[in-house]
Amino acid sequence: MIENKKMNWDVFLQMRERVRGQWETGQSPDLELDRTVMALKAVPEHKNFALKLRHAKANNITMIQPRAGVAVLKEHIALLQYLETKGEADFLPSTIDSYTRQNRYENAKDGIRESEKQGRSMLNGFPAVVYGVEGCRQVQDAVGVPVQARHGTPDARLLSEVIHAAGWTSNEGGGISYNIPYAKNIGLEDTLRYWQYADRLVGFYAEQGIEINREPFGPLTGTLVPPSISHTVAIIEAILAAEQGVKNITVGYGQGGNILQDIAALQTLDELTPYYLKLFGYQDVFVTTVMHQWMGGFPADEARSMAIISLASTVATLGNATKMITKSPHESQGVPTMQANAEGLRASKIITRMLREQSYPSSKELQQEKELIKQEVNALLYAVLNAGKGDLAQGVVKGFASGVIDIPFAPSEMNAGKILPARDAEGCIRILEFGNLALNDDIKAFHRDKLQVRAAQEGRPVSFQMTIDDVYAVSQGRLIGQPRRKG
Amino acid sequence: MIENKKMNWDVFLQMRERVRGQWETGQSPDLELDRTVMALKAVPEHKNFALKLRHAKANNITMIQPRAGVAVLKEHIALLQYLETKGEADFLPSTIDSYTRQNRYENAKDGIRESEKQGRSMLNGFPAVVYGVEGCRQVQDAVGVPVQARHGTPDARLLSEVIHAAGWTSNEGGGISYNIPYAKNIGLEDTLRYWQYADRLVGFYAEQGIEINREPFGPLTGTLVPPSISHTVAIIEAILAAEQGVKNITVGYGQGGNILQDIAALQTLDELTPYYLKLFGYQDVFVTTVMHQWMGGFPADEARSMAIISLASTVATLGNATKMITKSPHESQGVPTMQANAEGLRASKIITRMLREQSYPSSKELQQEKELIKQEVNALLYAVLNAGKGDLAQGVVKGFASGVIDIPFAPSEMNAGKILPARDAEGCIRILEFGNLALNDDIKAFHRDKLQVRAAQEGRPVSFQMTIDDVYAVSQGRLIGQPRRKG
Amino acid sequence: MKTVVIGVIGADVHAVGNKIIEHVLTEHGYNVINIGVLSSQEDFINAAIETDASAILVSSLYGHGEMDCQYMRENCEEAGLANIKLYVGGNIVVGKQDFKAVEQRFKKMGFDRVYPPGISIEDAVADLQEDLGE
Amino acid sequence: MKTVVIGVIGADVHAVGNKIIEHVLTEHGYNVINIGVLSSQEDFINAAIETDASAILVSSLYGHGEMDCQYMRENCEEAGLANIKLYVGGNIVVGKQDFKAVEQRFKKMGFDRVYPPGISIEDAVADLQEDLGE
Ligand code: B12
Ligand code: B12
Repeated sequence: MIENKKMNWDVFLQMRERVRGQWETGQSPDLELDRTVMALKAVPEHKNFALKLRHAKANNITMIQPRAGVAVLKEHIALLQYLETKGEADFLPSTIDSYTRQNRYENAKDGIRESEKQGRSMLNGFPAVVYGVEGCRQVQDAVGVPVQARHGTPDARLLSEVIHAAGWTSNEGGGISYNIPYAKNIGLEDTLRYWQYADRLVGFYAEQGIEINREPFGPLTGTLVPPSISHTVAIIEAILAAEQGVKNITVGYGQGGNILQDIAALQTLDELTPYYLKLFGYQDVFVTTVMHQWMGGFPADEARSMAIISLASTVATLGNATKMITKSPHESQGVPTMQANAEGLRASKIITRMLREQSYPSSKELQQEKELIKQEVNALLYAVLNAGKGDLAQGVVKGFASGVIDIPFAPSEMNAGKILPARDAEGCIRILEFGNLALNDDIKAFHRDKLQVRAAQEGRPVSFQMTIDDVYAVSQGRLIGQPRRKG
Repeated sequence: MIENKKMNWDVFLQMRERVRGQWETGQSPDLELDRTVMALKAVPEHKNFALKLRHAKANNITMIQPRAGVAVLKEHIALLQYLETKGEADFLPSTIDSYTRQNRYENAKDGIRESEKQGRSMLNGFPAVVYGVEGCRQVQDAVGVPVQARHGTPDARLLSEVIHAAGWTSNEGGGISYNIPYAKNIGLEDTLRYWQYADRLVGFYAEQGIEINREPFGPLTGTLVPPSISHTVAIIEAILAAEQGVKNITVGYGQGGNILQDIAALQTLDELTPYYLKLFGYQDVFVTTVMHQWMGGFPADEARSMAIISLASTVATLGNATKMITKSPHESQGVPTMQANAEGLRASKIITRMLREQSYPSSKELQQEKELIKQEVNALLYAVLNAGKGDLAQGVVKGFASGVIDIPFAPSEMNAGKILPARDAEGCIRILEFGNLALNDDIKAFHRDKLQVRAAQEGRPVSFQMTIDDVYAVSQGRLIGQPRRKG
Repeated sequence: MKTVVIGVIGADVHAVGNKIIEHVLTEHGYNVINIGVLSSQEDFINAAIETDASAILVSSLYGHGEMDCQYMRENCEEAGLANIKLYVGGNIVVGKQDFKAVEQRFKKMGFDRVYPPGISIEDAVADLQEDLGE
Repeated sequence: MKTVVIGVIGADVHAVGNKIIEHVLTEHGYNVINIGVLSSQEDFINAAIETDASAILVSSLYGHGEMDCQYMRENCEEAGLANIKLYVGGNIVVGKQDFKAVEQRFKKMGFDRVYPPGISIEDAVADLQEDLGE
C-alpha cells in the first residue's frame, strides 16, 4: 500500500537495479551513483536550474522557457541552441517524445531511424532514454542555460536517472499530474510510487549537496481546469516530493483567461504551497511558481496566437510567476519550427522585460477571488487527506476514486470525470457540475450563481453546451463561448 | 485676434470661397453645400462614424482602426478592403500623405504619377485633395465600415471639405494637436482658426441633422508625453470644437507603458472631458475615448512588435477605450504592407474580444494616479484659461508662448520646449524638467521624488541622459531606459 | 441509426476533442462507439467488427499519426472490414506541413477523408452524411 | 572641432531623433548646426556653406526621402560644396524594403553613407570619425 513516506534507501537501490534493466542505456556505467554525483557537482552554477530559479525569485524576474524536442540528437542540439540565442530562453527544455513517455523505447528508436531517413522529425519530442546519458550530456554541454526534461511520463524512473546523470538539473512531472492527464488505465498507486522514486533520487542528490529542481505539471488537461483543483494537485505533489527530500520545487498553473482570476491563482499558489509544506513539516523547501501560457486550443491564425502569447506574458509577469512556459504561433498546427518557437519566446521576453517593474494592485475583487481559491483548496486538500485517513498518498488514490478530487476532461479511468467547468460572465472558470467534488454548499452556490448570471445574459440554460462552447472559444477568438446561431 | 467663439456663418462662407480656390478639386460642384448635405444624409447608419461610436460605447466594446494610405486610388481601395475583411477593422482610416498635409498638392500629384510609374507607393499616404470628392467617394463606397481622414495637417480646411462631401464621417485633428507636433513655424492663431473652420463645417452639418465625429489627435509627439499634458490639449480642443457646434468627439491618448498609469489616464480622460465640456456650457456633446498603441519607437523585430501591439490592446480594453488605433509589426521599418497591417489588427481584435467582459479593478494606487492626473489637468487648464484672460483660444496662444503648457519633443517654435519627461522606477511617465509648466510645488516635488527613487536605484543622477535612454528603451525591448555601460 | 467508431490512436492521450466528438456525433443521431485515447489499430478494428460500424474516425493529435496509421486499411481488410469508411483528423503529422501533401500521404494509406488542424467535428458531419447516407 | 549640419528633410516633422542626434554628436565633440525639421535642400546647403561644415547628415523618417533627396549631390556641387560628406538615415523610403537595393539607389544619388532603420546615431559616430578624422 502506497504511503507518503520517504523511500527506504535499500528499497530504492533494489528498485534502481530493475529500472536500469528496462532498456539498454540503463546499463551505462555513467549511471553509477558516484559518477552521477560527480557529473552533477561539475555543473556550473549558471547552468543549475534550481539555483537560477532562486536568483530569479530574489530579483522578481519572470523567466521564460519554451517546449522543444526533436527526434535526432544533432537537430535537437541545434534547436536548443537556436532557442537560447535567437529566443533568449532563460531555461531550456527537452520535451520528450510520446513513445518514450509510454516506455515504448523500441518505437522511439524506430522513430529516430525513420526521422533520419525522412530528413524530418517523425517523433514529437526528444527520445532521451534511447540516446542515454551520453546523448543527454551532449545536450547539456551544448547550451549555456539550465536544461529540464519535460514530458508526461507515468513511469519516468529510467528517464529521470538518465537525465540527471547527464547533468540536467530539473525534471517535470508527478504521480498525479503525469498520470491523470497522460494515461488511461495506469493506477495511481503505481504512478505515485514511480514518482516517489524520481523524487527520492533528487532527494539523494540533495543529501550530496546538489540542488535539483522538481516541477509538478500544473495545467493538467489544460482545459478549463479551475485553479483550486490544479492548486490542490500541485500542493499535494509538492508535499509528496518534499517527503522524498526534494528541496527546490516549482508549482505550476495554466493561464485561465480572466486576468484577475489568473493573478489571484498565481498569488495564492505562491502563498499556499509554502504554507502547506510547512504545515506538513517541511521547513526548508524553496518554492517558485510557473505559469503556462494558454494550454487549451489555439487559433489557427499566427497573429492571433501571438496576441494570446503576449497576453499570457502580461499576466505571468504581473502575477510574479518566477517562470513562464511559452507557446508559439504554430501551436494549433503542430510542433513549431525553431523560428516560430523563437518568435513566441521573443514576444514573451519583451513583455516580461517591459513589465518587470510593474505589479497588479490589490483590490477588493482580487482579495475575494483569492479567498475563494484558498477556501476551495483547503476543502479539497482536507478531503483528500481525510480519504487517506491522514496519509496523503493513500488519500490521492482514494480521493480520485471517490471523486472528492476530480479533473475535467482527463483521459484516465482513475479519475471520476464527473465535474464540468464553464466560464462565468466575466470569463472566470467556474464549476457547473460538481460530481462528488468536496466543496461545501456555499461555494457550490457561489459557482452556480455566477454561471446563472452568464446563462441569463445569453438567454439559455446552464448546460454542457456552454462547456463545449468554452472549449472552442479561444480558438475562435473569444474567451467566453457564444451560443451558436440556429440553422 | 482669435477667440473661442462660434464662427459667424457669413464669415465662414466667405472663407469657404477662398478655401475652395486653393486647388482645382475645390471647384467641384459636389462641394456645393446642398449636395454635400444630401451626400452625407445618404450615408447608411452602419457607415456613420459617429453613430457606430455611440453603439460601441453603449455596449462597452473597444473598436479597432488601423492607419493606412497609399498614393494610388485603386491601390488605396484595395488596401482598405483588405483591412476590413482580413483585419476585421471596425473603422477605416485614410491616412493622408505628408505633401497634402503641408498643402503641397502639386508635390502630391507628382507623387501619384511617380508611384504609378514605379509600381509602388512613393507617398506615405493617400492624397485625398488631389483625388477630390469624386475619388474619396469611391473610397467611401468601396467599404462597409465608416471612414475617417487621419493626417497631421495644420490647415486642413480644403481636405475637410473634400472628405465630408464624399461621405467620410470623421476627421482627425485640431488647432494644437495638428500644429505643435506637425509644424515648425505656423502660428497657433492660424491653426486654431483653420480648425475652427473644420469644426464649424461639422457644426453646420450637425445643424442639418448629420452627426459627424471629430477626433483631436491625442498622442501629440508620441514620445513620453505625460498624460496630464495630452489630456489638457484634448480637452481644450474638445471645448473649441464644441463651441463650433461639434456634437460627437473622441479624445485620445497614446499608450505610455505603465499599465496602471495608462488605465488611470484612460479613465480620467473619459471622466474629465465631459465634465469640462459641461462646465464650459456644452451640455449635449457625446464623448468617447481612443487609445493609440505605443506611439514611440518600435523594436525592429516583428515578434516583439506584435507583443507590444497585444499589450496595448490589453490596456485599451481594460481601460474601456471606445476605440484603439493599431500598429503593425513593420512599425519600426516603414509604412506596413497590407498583410502586416492586418496582422496588427487581428492581434488587436482577439485581445479586445477576449477581454471584453473584463475590467481593471479599482485600487488605492489607481485612485492616487487618477487624482494626480486630475489635479494636473485642472492646474494646466486653469493656467491656459488664465493666460487668455478667460478666452480659451487666446489662452492657447499665450499659454504655449509662455510655456505654462508645453509639449516634449515638439518641432514647433510656438512651443516652449522646456519640459523634459522621464520614467520613474515603475515606468510611469513623470517630469524631470518643468520649464514654465503651470504645476504647483507639491506636484513638482512628487515628480522629482519619483524620479529620485529611480535615479538612486540606477546609481546615477536624474538627468537628460535618462530621458534619452527612455526614448530608446522600448525599441530595445525595455520600458525603462538602462544606463549604458561604460566603454 | 448508423454506427461509427471513434478514438485516439497510438500513444496519444489528447482526450478533449474525443469527448466532444462523441457528444456532437451522438447529438447528430449516430450510434457512437468511443474507444477513447491510447487505442491501437486492433482496438479500432475489433470495435468496428463487434458493432458492425459503417465508419471509423481516427483522431491523432500528438504528431505520430503517420506512423500509427500505417497499414490500417490493409489491417481492416485482413480483418474482413472491406467497405468501412476510414477518416482521420486532428494534428496528424509532426509540425506545420503543407496539407495537400499530408492529405495525399494519408489517402495513399487508404483513408477516405483526411482533415487538417482547425477543422472541428461539426465541419465533418456533412461528409459523414454524404458517405453514410442521412 | 569639425562642424556637421544636421536636419530633417522635406515635409518631414519627426523631431525626436533630430534632437537626440544633436545631443549625441555634441557630446562626441562635434560642432553641430541643427536646422531642424521641415528643411529643404537649400537650407542644408546654405547652412553648410555658412559654417564651413565637413558633413551634412540628412534625416528622413516619413518615407518621402527618395523624392526629397533627388539631385542633392548635384545641388551641393553647384553651390560649391565639392567635397562635403553626405549621409542619410532614418526610414528613408516608403515601407519595409530590401535595404541593399535602397542603399544602392541613394549611393547612386551621391550619398556617401546610407543607414537603415533601427541604426541609432551612436552606431554612426565611428563612421564620422573615420570620414572626417577624429
Ligand atoms: C490541450 C492539449 C494538451 C493537453 C491534453 C490533455 C488531454 N489529455 O486531453 C496536454 C497538456 C496533456 C497535452 C499533452 C501533449 N501534447 Co498537446 N495539445 C493540446 C492543445 C493545446 C489543445 C488540444 C485540444 O484539446 N483542443 C481542443 C479540441 C476540442 O480540439 P481538437 O483536439 O483539435 O479536436 C477537434 C478537431 O481536431 C477535430 N478532430 C479531431 N480528431 C478528428 C478526427 C476526425 C476524423 C475528424 C473529422 C475531426 C477530428 O474535431 C475535434 C473536436 O472539434 C493542442 C494544440 C492546439 N490545438 O491548440 C496541443 C497539441 C495537440 N499537443 C501536442 C503535443 C506534441 C503534446 C505532447 C506530446 C507534448 C507536449 N507538447 O507537452 C503531449 C502529448 C501527450 C500524449 N502522449 O499524447 C502538439 C501535437 C504536435 C503535432 N501534431 O505536430 C499540439 C498540436 C501542440 C503543438 N503545436 O505542439 N496536450
Ligand atoms: C514618433 C513618431 C511620430 C510622431 C513624431 C513626433 C515628432 N514631431 O517628432 C508623430 C506621431 C507626429 C508622427 C507622425 C507621422 N509619422 Co511617424 N513615426 C514615429 C515613430 C513611431 C517613432 C519615431 C521616433 O521618434 N523614434 C525615436 C528616434 C530616437 O529614432 P529615429 O527617429 O529613428 O532617429 C534615430 C535613427 O533613425 C538615426 N537617424 C535618424 N536620422 C539619421 C541620419 C543619419 C545620417 C544617421 C547616421 C542616423 C539617423 O538616429 C536617430 C537617433 O538615434 C516612427 C516609427 C518607429 N521608429 O517606431 C514613425 C514613422 C517614422 N512615422 C511614419 C509616418 C508615415 C508618419 C506620418 C506620415 C503619418 C502617420 N503615420 O501618421 C506622420 C508624418 C508627419 C510628417 N509630415 O512628417 C512612418 C514612416 C514610414 C516610412 N518611412 O515608410 C514610420 C516609420 C511609422 C510607420 N512604420 O509607418 N510620427
